[in-house]
Amino acid sequence: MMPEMMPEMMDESPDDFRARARRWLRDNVPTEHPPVDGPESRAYALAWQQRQFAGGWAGLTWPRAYGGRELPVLQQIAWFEEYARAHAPSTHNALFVGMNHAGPTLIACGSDEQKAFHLPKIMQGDVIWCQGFSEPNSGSDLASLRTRGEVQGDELVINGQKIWSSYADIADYQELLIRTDPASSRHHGLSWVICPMDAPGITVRPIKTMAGPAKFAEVFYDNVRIPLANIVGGLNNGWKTAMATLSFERGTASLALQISLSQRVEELIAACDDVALGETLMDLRADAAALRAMSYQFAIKSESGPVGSEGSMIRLYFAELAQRVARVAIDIFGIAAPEVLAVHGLGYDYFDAYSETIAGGTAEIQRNIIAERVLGLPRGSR
Amino acid sequence: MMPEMMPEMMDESPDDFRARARRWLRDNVPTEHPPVDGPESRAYALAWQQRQFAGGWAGLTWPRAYGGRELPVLQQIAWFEEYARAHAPSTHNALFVGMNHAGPTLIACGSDEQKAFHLPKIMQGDVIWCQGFSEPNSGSDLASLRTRGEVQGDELVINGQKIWSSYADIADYQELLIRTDPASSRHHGLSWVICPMDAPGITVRPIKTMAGPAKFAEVFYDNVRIPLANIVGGLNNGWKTAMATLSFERGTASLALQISLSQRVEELIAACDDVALGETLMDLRADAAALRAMSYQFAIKSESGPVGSEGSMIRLYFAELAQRVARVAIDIFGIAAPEVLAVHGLGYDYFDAYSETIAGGTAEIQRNIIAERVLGLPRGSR
Amino acid sequence: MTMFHASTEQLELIDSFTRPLEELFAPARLHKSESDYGQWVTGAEFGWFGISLPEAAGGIGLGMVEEALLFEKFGRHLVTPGFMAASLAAKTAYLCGDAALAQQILNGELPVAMARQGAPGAGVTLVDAASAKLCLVLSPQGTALFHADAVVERQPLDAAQWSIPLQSARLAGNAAAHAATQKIGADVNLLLAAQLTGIAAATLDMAVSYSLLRQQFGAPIGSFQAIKHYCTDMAMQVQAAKDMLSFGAVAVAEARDDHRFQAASALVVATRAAFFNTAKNIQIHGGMGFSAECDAHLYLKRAHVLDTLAGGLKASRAALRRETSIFGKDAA
Amino acid sequence: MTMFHASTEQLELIDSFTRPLEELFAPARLHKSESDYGQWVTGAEFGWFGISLPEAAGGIGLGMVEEALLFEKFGRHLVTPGFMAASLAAKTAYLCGDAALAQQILNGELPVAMARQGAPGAGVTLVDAASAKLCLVLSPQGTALFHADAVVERQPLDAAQWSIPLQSARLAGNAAAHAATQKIGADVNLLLAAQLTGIAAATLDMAVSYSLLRQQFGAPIGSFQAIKHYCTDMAMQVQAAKDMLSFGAVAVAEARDDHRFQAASALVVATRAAFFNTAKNIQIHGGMGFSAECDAHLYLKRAHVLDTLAGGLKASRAALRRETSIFGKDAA
Repeated sequence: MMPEMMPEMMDESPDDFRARARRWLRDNVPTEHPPVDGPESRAYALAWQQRQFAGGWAGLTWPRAYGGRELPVLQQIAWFEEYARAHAPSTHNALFVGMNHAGPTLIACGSDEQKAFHLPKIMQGDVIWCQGFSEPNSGSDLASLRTRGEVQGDELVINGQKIWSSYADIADYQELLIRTDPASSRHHGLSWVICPMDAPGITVRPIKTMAGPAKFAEVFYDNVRIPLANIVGGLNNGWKTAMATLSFERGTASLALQISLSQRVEELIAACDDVALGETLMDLRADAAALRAMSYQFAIKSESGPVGSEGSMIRLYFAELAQRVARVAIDIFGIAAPEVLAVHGLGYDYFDAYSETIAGGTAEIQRNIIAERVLGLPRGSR
Repeated sequence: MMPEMMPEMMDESPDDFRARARRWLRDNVPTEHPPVDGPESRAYALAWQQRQFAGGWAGLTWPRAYGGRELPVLQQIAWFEEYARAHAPSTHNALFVGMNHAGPTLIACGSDEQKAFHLPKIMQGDVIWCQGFSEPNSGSDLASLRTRGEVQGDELVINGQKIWSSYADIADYQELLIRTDPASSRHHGLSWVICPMDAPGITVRPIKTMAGPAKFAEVFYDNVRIPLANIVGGLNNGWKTAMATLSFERGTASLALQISLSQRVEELIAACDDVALGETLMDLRADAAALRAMSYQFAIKSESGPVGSEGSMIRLYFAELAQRVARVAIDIFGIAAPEVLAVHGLGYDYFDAYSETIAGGTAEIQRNIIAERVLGLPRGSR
Repeated sequence: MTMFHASTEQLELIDSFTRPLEELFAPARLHKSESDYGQWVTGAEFGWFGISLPEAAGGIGLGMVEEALLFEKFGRHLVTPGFMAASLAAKTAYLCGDAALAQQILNGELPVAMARQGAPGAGVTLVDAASAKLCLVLSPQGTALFHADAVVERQPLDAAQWSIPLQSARLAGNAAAHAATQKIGADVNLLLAAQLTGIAAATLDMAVSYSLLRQQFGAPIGSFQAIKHYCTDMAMQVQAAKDMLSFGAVAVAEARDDHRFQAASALVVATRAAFFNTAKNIQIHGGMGFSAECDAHLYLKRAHVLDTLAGGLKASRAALRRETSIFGKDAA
Repeated sequence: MTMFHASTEQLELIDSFTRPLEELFAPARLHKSESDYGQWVTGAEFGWFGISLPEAAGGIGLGMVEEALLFEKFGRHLVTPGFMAASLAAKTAYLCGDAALAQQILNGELPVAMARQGAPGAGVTLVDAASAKLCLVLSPQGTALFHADAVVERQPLDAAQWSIPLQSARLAGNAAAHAATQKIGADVNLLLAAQLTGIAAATLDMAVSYSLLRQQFGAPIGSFQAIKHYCTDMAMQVQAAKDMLSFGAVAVAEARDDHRFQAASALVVATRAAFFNTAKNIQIHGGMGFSAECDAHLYLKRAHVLDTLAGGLKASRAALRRETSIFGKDAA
C-alpha cells in the first residue's frame, strides 16, 4: 500500500503544509481513547499508524527509498505540533520504539536488506517493536550488561534476561543489546540484534508499574537462536549502534510529547485560579516555550550534521519539566480528579511522570554524561 | 571582677530565669548599631561582652571553676531566646570564635593552666580570638593543610599561610591548626595551637567580601615562634581537638542566630502582602520552628553525653534556611531597601547569607559527612 | 522540670506498645489488600484508639506525646487513616460528654472512617469507608462525627490507584453530627503530622538500605555523591519532622500557649518531608522504584491521601498563618 | 525559508562586531569603577546604540536578532544598562518621529540612563545616571523618554553594594516625556533577557573553568558528582535561555503573531537562569566566590539590577500571563 501522494506536497509552503496537516488530523484523529496496555493497545496503535501512513503522514523524515517522505525536520516538527494540537493519540505508545528507536537506528546502521524488510513494516503499522537494553543489574550502567549471545555457525544463541522492555508482551521484534564477545568487558564486545519475539525460548513477564498499566516486561532468553544476519551495525559493534539509538531518543523522538506538554500547561493555566500556583504555572509556561525553542534548535542543527550530547540536555529538561507539570496538576485538581491520573496515555499521568527521570538512564547518569561530554568535566567515579 | 551573683539564681524557676533575663536585656542592650569591622567592631564587641559578664550572663554553661555558671544548656537556650527577642547585638561578632570555638575547645581539651589563663579572659571580654584552620588550597579539605610548625626546643616555629580567618585583624589570639609532623599526611600529625596574634612574623591582610565588610583575613606566618605549652590536646593530636571545635560550631554555637532567624521570618510575614510569597513564608516559619525544635533536642542530648554528627545536620539546615529567608527578603523589599543589606550584622544581610553554605566547610562536604557518619553510607571518591 | 521533647521512657513505651505492627501491618500487605478493616478489632484490642483518653473513659491514660509517637509508627506501617479517625472520634465523643459512644468506638464496635470537607456544603473525600459505621469529618470548622449513612452519593475512585479505597461523596443536607468540636485541631494536626513523619522516616530507611545494597558501576550506589546527597537531604527532612513533631506534641500535652502554632508547624514540615522523601525514594530505587511490586509508591500515595485529609498543604499553611509565633513582633 | 533561530552568519557578525568588549569591558573593571560612562562615546562610535534602527536613521540597519545577540554579549561583560537605555531611547524617539533626537542619542551626544517605575506616580529606581542627559523610564505603561532633570529627589544607594550606581528617585509631577511608546515592550523584554542570558552563560563558563582548575581531595572539583551536577544544571539553564532568546528574537524580528509571548517567555527563563547560575557559581567558587576580589558576585548583583529594571520576576510573570500561547485552548 502506497501512501496517498498529494501533487502539491513538493512545493507547498510551510503554512500550507500545516494547514493540510490540521485538516487531515481534524478528520482522522480517533475519538475513542487508547487502551493503556495489552493486545487492545497493540490493535489500536497499529490501526492508527496504518491510517497515518495511508494519509501520507508516516515516516516524514525517513528515506524515500523505503517509503518515507524525506522531508526537512522542520516539517516533522510542524506535523508534531499540529498532531499535539489536535489531541491525537500520544506518540509514546506501542509504536514508539519502532518509529523512534529501531527505525532510525536501522536507517543509520542497518544493511540494505534490513532496511528494505523492516522500515516499511514499521511505517505502515504492521509491526510493534520493543527495546531490550536494560538488565536487572545494569540499569543506569548499560555497559555492564551480561545477557550473552554465543556465535554458533550462522546463528547467535542467546541466554540471559532483560528488564523494563516496554510493550514486550505485544511486540513482534525487539532491539536487543547483548554481549557477543565473552572475553569482553564494559562497552566492548556487544552486539545490537533484531530479535523476533516469537522465537522459541523467549518468555515475557509483564511488570505492573505504580501508574497501573503493565507497559513494561521482563524478558527471559533460554537458548534463543537468531540468525547472524539479524545483527545491525556489525558483530561486537553494538555499543556504537546503541548510542545512535539513544541519541535519537534523547533528541527529537520526544518532540510530540514536548509539544503536548505545552498544551497541558495551557490547560492548567485555564483551570487554575490560585495565585501562588499561577506564578508557578508562568514559569512552566516559559520553560515549555524554551523546551520548544531548544527542540527547534536541535532539529535544525541535526540537519546539518551529527549533533552531540545536547540531546541529553533536552531529554532531561523535558523529563523534569514533565514532573513539575504533573505535580502542579495534582496540586490544582487534587487526588480525586480524573484530570490527574490515566489521562489517556498523553504523558500527563501524575504517577507516570515519576518514570521520566528513570527510564532511559536516570537523571543522575544523564547529568554525569552531560557534564563529561558537553562541558568537558573530567570523569570521576560516579 | 566577679559577676554579680543573684542569691535566687540557685533555685529560680525557668520562668523566673527568663523573666530576669528579659528585664536585664531590656535595660542593658546597646541602642547604637554595632560597627561591621575594624577596631570599632573590636571595642564594641568587648564592651558588650564585659557588660554581659558583669550582669552575670556570660559563660552560662562554662565551668564554675573558671568563672562560668555551669547552668543546664536549656537555660543557655532560654537566654539566647530572650537575647534574640531583645534584638541584642548578633552573637556572630568578633567574640564568636572565643565564646563558641576556642572557649569550648579549651574546656574540652585544654590543660588546667590553659583554661585558667584563657577562659576568664574570653568570658570577661578582655580578648578577641580568631580561627586559623582554612588554607588557600585546603578549603573544604581540611586534612590537606600544609602550614607547618617545626619543633625547636620548647618552641614551635611556624611558616605558612591561613585564609578566611574571621576578625584576624583585630584578634589577640588565634586557634591555629598546623602540621607539626612533617612526615605525616591527611589528618595525622596536626596540632591545635594557641597563637598570640602579636607574635613577630605574623602578617594579616584583610579580605573584603561581596557583602562589603572585611571580616575575614589572610594570615601569613614567617618563622613565628610559639611555646610548645600553647599546644592544646597534645602534639600531633590536633585533628581530634579541631573536630571537638567543629562539633561545637555545628551544634549549639549558632543557637542565638537560629532564634533570631525565626524573628526575621516573623518580620517578613508582617511586611509581606504578596500571596505567593506568603505561602513561601509559611514554609519558612514552619522550618524555623523545626530548627528550634532540633536545636532543643540537640542541646538536651548533648547534656547526657557526646553527640554525634547530628550537629552537622542542624548547621546545614540553618545555613540553607538562612539563605532562603534572605532570598525572600529581597523579593519582598527589593534591592533598594535598607531592610535587605547590612542589617547590623544580625545575619540577615542578603549577601552575607551566601557564605552560610561555604564557611566552615561547604554544604557539599557537609552532605558527604552526614551521609557517611550519620547514615553509614560508604565513602567513595567525593 | 520543663519538658520540650519526648523522653526516652516515652519512646521505649511506644516501641513496646507497637511491636505487633511489624507482623500485622507490613507495608507490603497493601499489594494484596488495600483496606486494613480486617484488623479493626485487633487495633481496638491493643488499645490503639484511646491512648490519650483517661483510663476511666476506657482509654490507656497516656497523653498526646505518646499518641504522636504511636501514629508516627502507624505512618511507617501505612496503617489505615481509619485508626486516626477512631482516635479522634472517640476524643470528640468524649469531649462532647457522650462517654457511651466513646466507649463503643474504643471497643471497636463502631469502625470509623475519615473524610475531608473543604468548605461547608462542599463535597467530601472519604477514605477507607466500606466497613465504617461512623464517619469523622474534618473541615476548617473543626471535627464532626456522623453516622456513616450521612455520607451519601458516594462515587468510588479506583482503589488500586491510591492503594486505599477512596470515594468522593457529600454530606447529606439534613445530617446531624453525633458530636462535634473545635477544640482538637492541634490533635488532628499532630496525628496527621505523625503519620507523614513516619512515612518520611520509613522511606529514608528504605533509600539508605537500597543504596547500600544496589550495585552499579562496580560499587554500591550509596557511594556516589548524588545518592549520598539525596539521602542526606531526606535525613534532614526526617530530623526536622521528627523533632518538630516531638516538640509540638509536648507543647500540646503541656497545653503551652504556643501549642497550636507548634502543631501547625509540625504538619507543614511533615507534609513537605513526606512528599520530598517518597519521591526521592522512588528515584533512588530507579526502575524498581517505579514498579508496582516495590513498596516505594505505596508511601507516596499514602502521603497524598494524608495531605488530602489535611485539606492540602495550602490549607495547612493557611492554618499556620492564623497562629502567632512566640517570636512575633508583638511578643517582645 | 522560515527562520526560527539566529543563523550562523548572524552569530559570526555579532562576534566580530563585539570584539572590542574583551579589552574595554573586562568584568573585573567593576572592582575599580562601577560606572561605564567613560566608555559612552566608544559605545556610540561602535554603533552599538542603533543596531536595529535603519541606516537612514543613523542606525546600523540590522534587526532584533542581531540586537539580542549583541546584548547577550553586553550581559557577559556586565556592560552598563545605560547602553540598553540608549538603544531603547533612540528607538522610542525614532518611532515617535523625532529623528533628530534619535540621531543625537545614537551619536552619543545625549547619554541615557534607565529607570524603572512600578506604577504611575510611584517612585523609580534609577541606574548609573550620574552623567546622563536623558532618562528612559520603563513602566507597565510602556517606555517613556524624559530629560534627566525630570527625575528628582534622587537618593543615592551605596554603589559599592551593587557594583553600579543606584538611586531611588521620583519622576517630577510636571515632567513631560520627549517621546513615549507602548510598542516596544517585546524589544525591552528581549534586551533584558539577552543581558540576563549573557550573565547566565558567563557564570557557567566561570564555574566550569574553576571546576577544572581547583583541586581538593587530590582531584579537580569538577570530577566530583555534586559539582558536575551543578554545572549541568547551569548548562541546561543556559541552553534554555539562549535558545529561547534566539527563538524569541526571530519571532520579534519577523513580527510573528506570537512574538510578544516568546519575548516574555525569554525574560522569565533568562531571569531564573541568571539567578540560578550566579548563585551556583559563587557556591562552586567556595570562599573565593564570596570574596569581593572574585568576579562572581558582580554577576549576581547585576542580575538583581536587571531584574529590578524588569520590574521583578513577579511582574515578568504577570506580563507573560497577559499573552496567549499558540498552544492555548482557543488555538486549536
